[in-house]
Amino acid sequence: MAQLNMIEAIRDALDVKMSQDSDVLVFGEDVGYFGGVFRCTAGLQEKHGLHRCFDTPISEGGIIGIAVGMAANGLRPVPEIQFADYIYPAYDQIASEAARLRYRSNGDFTAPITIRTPVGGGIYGGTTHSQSPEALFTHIAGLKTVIPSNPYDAKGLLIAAIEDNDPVLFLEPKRLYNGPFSGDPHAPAKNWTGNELGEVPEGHYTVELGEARMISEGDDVTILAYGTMVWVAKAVTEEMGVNADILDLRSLLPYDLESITNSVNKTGRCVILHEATRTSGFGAELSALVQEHCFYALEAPVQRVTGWDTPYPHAQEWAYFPGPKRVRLAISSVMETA
Amino acid sequence: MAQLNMIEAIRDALDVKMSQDSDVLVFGEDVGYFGGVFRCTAGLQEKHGLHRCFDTPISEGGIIGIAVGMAANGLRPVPEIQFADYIYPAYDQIASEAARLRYRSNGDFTAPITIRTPVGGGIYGGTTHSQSPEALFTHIAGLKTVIPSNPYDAKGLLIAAIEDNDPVLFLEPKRLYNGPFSGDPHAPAKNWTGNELGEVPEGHYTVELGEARMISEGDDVTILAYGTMVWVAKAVTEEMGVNADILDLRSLLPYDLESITNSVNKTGRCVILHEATRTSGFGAELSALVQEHCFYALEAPVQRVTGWDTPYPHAQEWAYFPGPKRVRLAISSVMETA
Amino acid sequence: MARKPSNNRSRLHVPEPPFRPGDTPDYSHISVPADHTPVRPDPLCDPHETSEHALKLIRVLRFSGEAVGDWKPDLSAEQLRNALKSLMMTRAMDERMFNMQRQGKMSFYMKSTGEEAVSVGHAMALNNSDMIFPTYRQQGILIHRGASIKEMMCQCLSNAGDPLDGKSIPVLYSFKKHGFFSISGNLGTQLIQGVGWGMASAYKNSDEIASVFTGEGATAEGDFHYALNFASTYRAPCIINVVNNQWAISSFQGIAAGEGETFAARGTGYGLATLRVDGNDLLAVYAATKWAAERARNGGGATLIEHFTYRKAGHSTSDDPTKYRPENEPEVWPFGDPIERLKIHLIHLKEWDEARHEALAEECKTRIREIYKDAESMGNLAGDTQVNDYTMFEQVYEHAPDHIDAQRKMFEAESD
Amino acid sequence: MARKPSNNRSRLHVPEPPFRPGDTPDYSHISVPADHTPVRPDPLCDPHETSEHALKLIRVLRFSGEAVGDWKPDLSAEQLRNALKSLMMTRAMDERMFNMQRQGKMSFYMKSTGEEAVSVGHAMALNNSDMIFPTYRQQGILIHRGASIKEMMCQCLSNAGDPLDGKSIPVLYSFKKHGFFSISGNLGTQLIQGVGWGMASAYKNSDEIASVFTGEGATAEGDFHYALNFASTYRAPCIINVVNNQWAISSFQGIAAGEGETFAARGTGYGLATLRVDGNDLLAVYAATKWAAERARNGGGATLIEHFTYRKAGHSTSDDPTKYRPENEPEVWPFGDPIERLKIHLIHLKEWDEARHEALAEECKTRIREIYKDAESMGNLAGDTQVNDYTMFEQVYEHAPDHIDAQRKMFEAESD
Ligand SMILES: Cc1ncc(C[n+]2csc(CCOP(=O)(O)OP(=O)(O)O)c2C)c(N)n1
Ligand SMILES: Cc1ncc(C[n+]2csc(CCOP(=O)(O)OP(=O)(O)O)c2C)c(N)n1
Ligand SMILES: [Mg+2]
Ligand SMILES: [Mg+2]
Repeated sequence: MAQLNMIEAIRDALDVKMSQDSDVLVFGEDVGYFGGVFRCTAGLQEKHGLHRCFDTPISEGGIIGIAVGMAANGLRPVPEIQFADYIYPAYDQIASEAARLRYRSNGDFTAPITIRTPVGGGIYGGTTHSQSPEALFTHIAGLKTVIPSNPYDAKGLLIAAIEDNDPVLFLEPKRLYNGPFSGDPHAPAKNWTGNELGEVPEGHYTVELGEARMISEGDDVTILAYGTMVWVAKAVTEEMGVNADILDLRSLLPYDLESITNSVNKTGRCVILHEATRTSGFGAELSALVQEHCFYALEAPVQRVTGWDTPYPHAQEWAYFPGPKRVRLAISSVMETA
Repeated sequence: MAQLNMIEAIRDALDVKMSQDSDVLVFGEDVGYFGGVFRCTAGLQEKHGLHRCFDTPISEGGIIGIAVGMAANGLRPVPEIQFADYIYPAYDQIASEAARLRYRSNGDFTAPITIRTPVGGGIYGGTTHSQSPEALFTHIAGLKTVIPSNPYDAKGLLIAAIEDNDPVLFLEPKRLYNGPFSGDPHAPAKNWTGNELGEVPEGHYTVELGEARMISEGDDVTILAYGTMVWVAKAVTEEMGVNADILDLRSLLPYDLESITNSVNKTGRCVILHEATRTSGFGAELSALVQEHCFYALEAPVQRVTGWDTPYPHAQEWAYFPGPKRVRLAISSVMETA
Repeated sequence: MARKPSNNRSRLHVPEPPFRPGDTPDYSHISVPADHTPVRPDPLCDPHETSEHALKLIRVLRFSGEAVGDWKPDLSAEQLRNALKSLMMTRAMDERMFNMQRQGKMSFYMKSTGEEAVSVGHAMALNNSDMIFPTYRQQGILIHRGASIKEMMCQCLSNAGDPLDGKSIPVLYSFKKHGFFSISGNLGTQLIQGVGWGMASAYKNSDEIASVFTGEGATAEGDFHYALNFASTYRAPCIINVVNNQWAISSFQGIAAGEGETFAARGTGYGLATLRVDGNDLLAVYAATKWAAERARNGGGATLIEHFTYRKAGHSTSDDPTKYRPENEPEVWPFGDPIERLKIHLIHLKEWDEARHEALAEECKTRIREIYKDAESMGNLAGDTQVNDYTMFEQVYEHAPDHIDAQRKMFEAESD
Repeated sequence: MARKPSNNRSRLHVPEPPFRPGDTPDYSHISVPADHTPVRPDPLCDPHETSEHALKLIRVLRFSGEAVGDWKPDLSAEQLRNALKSLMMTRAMDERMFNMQRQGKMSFYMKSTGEEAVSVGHAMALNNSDMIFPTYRQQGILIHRGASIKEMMCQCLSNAGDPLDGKSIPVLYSFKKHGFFSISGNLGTQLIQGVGWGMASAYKNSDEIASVFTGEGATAEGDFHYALNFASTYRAPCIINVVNNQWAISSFQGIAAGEGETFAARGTGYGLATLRVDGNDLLAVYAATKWAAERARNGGGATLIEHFTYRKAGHSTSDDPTKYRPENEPEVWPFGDPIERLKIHLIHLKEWDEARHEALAEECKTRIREIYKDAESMGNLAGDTQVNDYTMFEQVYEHAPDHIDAQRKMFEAESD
């Protein structure tokens, strides 16, 4: 068992799979010699060779395009998109091709690809280094979308994603790379040391895609969160002294409906958190699911706490980010009512 | 007042604006001499000249890219994407560029563009000629998304979209081009003649973006629909003898929250219809909004009737399409409960 | 019939085709190069040695039937007759399917009439294990590789015999067993996928190459650029084929190309080998493909081949070509018909005659009619497709997640 | 320090730069062409006449300071001193801002060190009403066009003086009044937009042209292809500039290009005019731009210019270049420094001397320091940006729709 941060855990997952399976290839912008702008692939080229971990042209569409072709030819490519904000040139290759290949060929060809990409704000990245576009992918049948919130899950989910025979979008909350984040930018930065989810087993293990993790248990309210917001939820509920079920969804598609409904049926109250823009965010789907399945248990309207319906501004980072104040207001309001 | 089908109404709107304003340019694949694969631009090149209505290379990204540049240089481009299923190569230019230009330049540059594209199924178009990707655009701050369900609105909304100083995605339900559609493929096809919404005034008029239309009024249930599903809702409620508020949303972003909440607060029951894939569809946002704003008025869970979470199959067209049976079941269930 | 608008009224240049409906097409300005076919360089030459080839036209077959020049391949009469049969079977199938679509038996169809030699000549020059990333106009490759025509027809009919269970629209075949990649309805996307397939082959130290196709119109998609660029960077073992059949639905090739350059020339600036070939000349297509395959298989990297041909029929069953080009343009197109040209060649070789040709034509027609009848008996759109609706929930993922299972149950409920 | 891995262990070819950290870079194989600068054709020539130019290198300034050849422009000493000042102001500003970022005053910064002549030489050759679609390394254009350096700095500081109200990250300027388009954080996207801007200009019968920029790395995006293709089809009045500074963050130019061809050569196959120019030679950049502008303004269509230069600093404040290339590579790069080369030229002309140069350097430094002080007083990230948070709700749309108003109220509530 080692103490790893999320970058190291991701690198470790890649290393484990590359060592086990020569069909696993890692590529993307600056991932080769340099090891990636967030260092997630550092050392992999040196260890596994230039042909297994290499730089690509700056062409997200091309990167996913070759991945589809390689996958159809028996490999398990793990391409990186440098920032999720730059994934859109690859949108067609992901949504029309990778996600559809199995269906349109009725299983004749498949695309087992794992697309890694950093998401979310909190690092003054502004409009084009802070986006959380998960909802643009959860609408795509044929694709899976996962997002870890800690080193343990990051490694286990990434290995599971690589071994999955369908394309998986693997979102990495960049604000969590080096430590959990309470949502308060003025508090001293934490690292993963001392956090039990920073304890990462060596070698191979998986975390099943589609299963949520219970971060804390309580009867007062259910909080559905993923990525960075998991830690904001934890900090706020602890500070408020609220007994909350905090569910870290981990996998957005497929989603863990059973855990969600069990919890909401118990608490009768639900707050959904995400960094992404509100309208048509993944919170909308969660809200719809909760009221469809727990209607008679609900004691207050399901609340969404999200980023605003604006691009992610630079100087106003903390006014945009759904931080502790916004979360606290929502929890209070959902607990006050009825 | 003329009796027009939706193709003619759209063409008329383009003609009105091109005649009024030399800054309005129409372009896209096959839109020029040929007049578009659905004939929406027929005759415009002949009337207004080769430089005002012209063919482009098959490059959706390029089409929207030049539109952004032209708009920044004072024009009002009205590009066509031949099928919404082919809009993804332009996704980056729409979401990262057209929708963000005003914000990132703080109003220094703007992108008044209207992107027209046919959506929806019902014509045996299969996976790549039937999609309804609206939810991938309602998540994009800075963009507006509208979708008419009849010739009158089509013309008025399109003129309003072209005159709007922000980018608008204008979705055209292709199954409605020639007539309203009850959802029953075996019933004789109707045309727009005799439908009062097929009566289209000559010349200039607008339908404001952001306002829903009440298609029918009733106290039993609220049905939120848009595009093709408006007519399915109408046929089913009439057949069932249900007194429904059928709201044709017309504009998805911005949406008409007031009309929605007024109606649901009155009826206490709500069914949401769309053709698109269910998970993270626009129905999720509507469902979330309804329960956030009408929680205490709701007497039954809000129901969504949608396409399945699969690509749009070809032979199974009518098994996939959210037709009368699926709509009827949902209405019954929402009306039975509590 | 709408007439050509007067012209631009501003300095914005919009290209126009030379002829529109009502015009008398005259292609005498397109010289059919008889003798200046460029030389055949070594397949492992420096790519710059082929930059002239991008501007010229490789031809082998004279209209007289003679095969001449550097590129003349060594094919037996048997192989040539085989090729002729593939061409004619393809044409016969297209003909039949088009007519059956008109009768409502299927939703849609696309012919490859006039371009059959591109597919068949290409298929002859490759191994069956080389993976083709085709467009919807390479049915000739499947036929030449011996795919089941009945299965192809059942795919178009979306019936019980359709290997795709009716999921895809007609013509979007997938035949992995014949090295024929699943065709996407989205233009261009497969080009870069094919390059990736080739990279994987190189990575695995395998000898298989990829051959990717696009129409000239779809070269404007970003994927075409990705394909050329990645193929160049990683020296991917592949062939990138542009089938320039002059038309992209109603748009003439000048909309895609601009008016200054050939499509083959696109490759020059990426450091790729480039060939431009008379696509109605099966021997030339074969020879060019052979060259490119040899280059790719031996580590020379990708070749961009422009196949210069003409789309004789409409784009698909959905359009009427006389609405945007002169009715007789296909006939006056100066490069002849690929079947006719191969036939004349075989006759010139004294390996064929008119009688045998007519007999073969009849045989193809009959055979196709029989297969079609057999295929149609498994269902069609005018009657009942006999496809099980529940198959629509399959193959979205390897294993259906809960939400899809739930929807399957909802469908069951509404189907009662 | 990680060493170069042994090499490919399969047939998959992955290009590698000639030198990595620990290597002694030796660029003696890159010959600096002294005499074989290609001739200057008529700006309205057939594009084929420039295909050789895509492979050569236009140079005017010898290292001795002499200006020679066909392309030698006619610039007064006054203009040259002005250019020198713009170069030096740009460098001084970059230096200052980089250091201030290190002190936490702003989140990020990007220098253009070593490439200043590309921007300044280009700006000199255009009219201020010509619209530039820049990348984040063309700050020299703004400075030469006389934009307010204080406003530029305030943009980087995201403070009360920022015309963008803190919405964008540093360096992503927008200055419509100086013909400088809003810079996108998304690479490549603006290339095709610039072509559209030029098309609109042609449509309006206006004389203004567009000039679009990309780094060599970002040429791999689809937008680059769109730009070349649409510019060719519609003969858009524009200049497409590829600044080849050898590096794209940590990736050497061979990843983007493959190893066989120049970036300028990409244009040949699209039928565009193509020039390749020594980007560290301000006179050559000026001359090439003038040529391309004349061509575009007179209906000759677009020119693709590759500016061959070197990125002396890191990619941005976020990376350390010694992690992926030899520390002294910038010094041994054989094309010298653009400021030094212009200085020597002016001295050669007897219009300048070392003392004046030092004085100017000092003046630039002081001036920049003063402006910076002034700018910083309006707020910075280390202290308080003084940007009103509520501005984040503005300019999403022309008029805020209800849902944004509602969110503004929610924000008000949480801000209490
Ligand atoms: C991305 C995308 N855009 C548009 C279309 C619609 N479309 C189908 S075929 C076609 C024309 C293609 O022309 P070309 O590439 O020349 O091939 P050809 O049909 O001539 O063989 C168009 C525009 C599509 N299928 N995919
Ligand atoms: C679409 C997109 N992909 C990736 C990035 C991340 N990125 C920013 S700059 C850069 C390198 C660009 O290199 P080049 O085009 O050569 O320009 P240079 O920085 O050398 O001026 C990358 C990969 C981005 N901003 N946008
Ligand atoms: Mg074509
Ligand atoms: Mg660069």
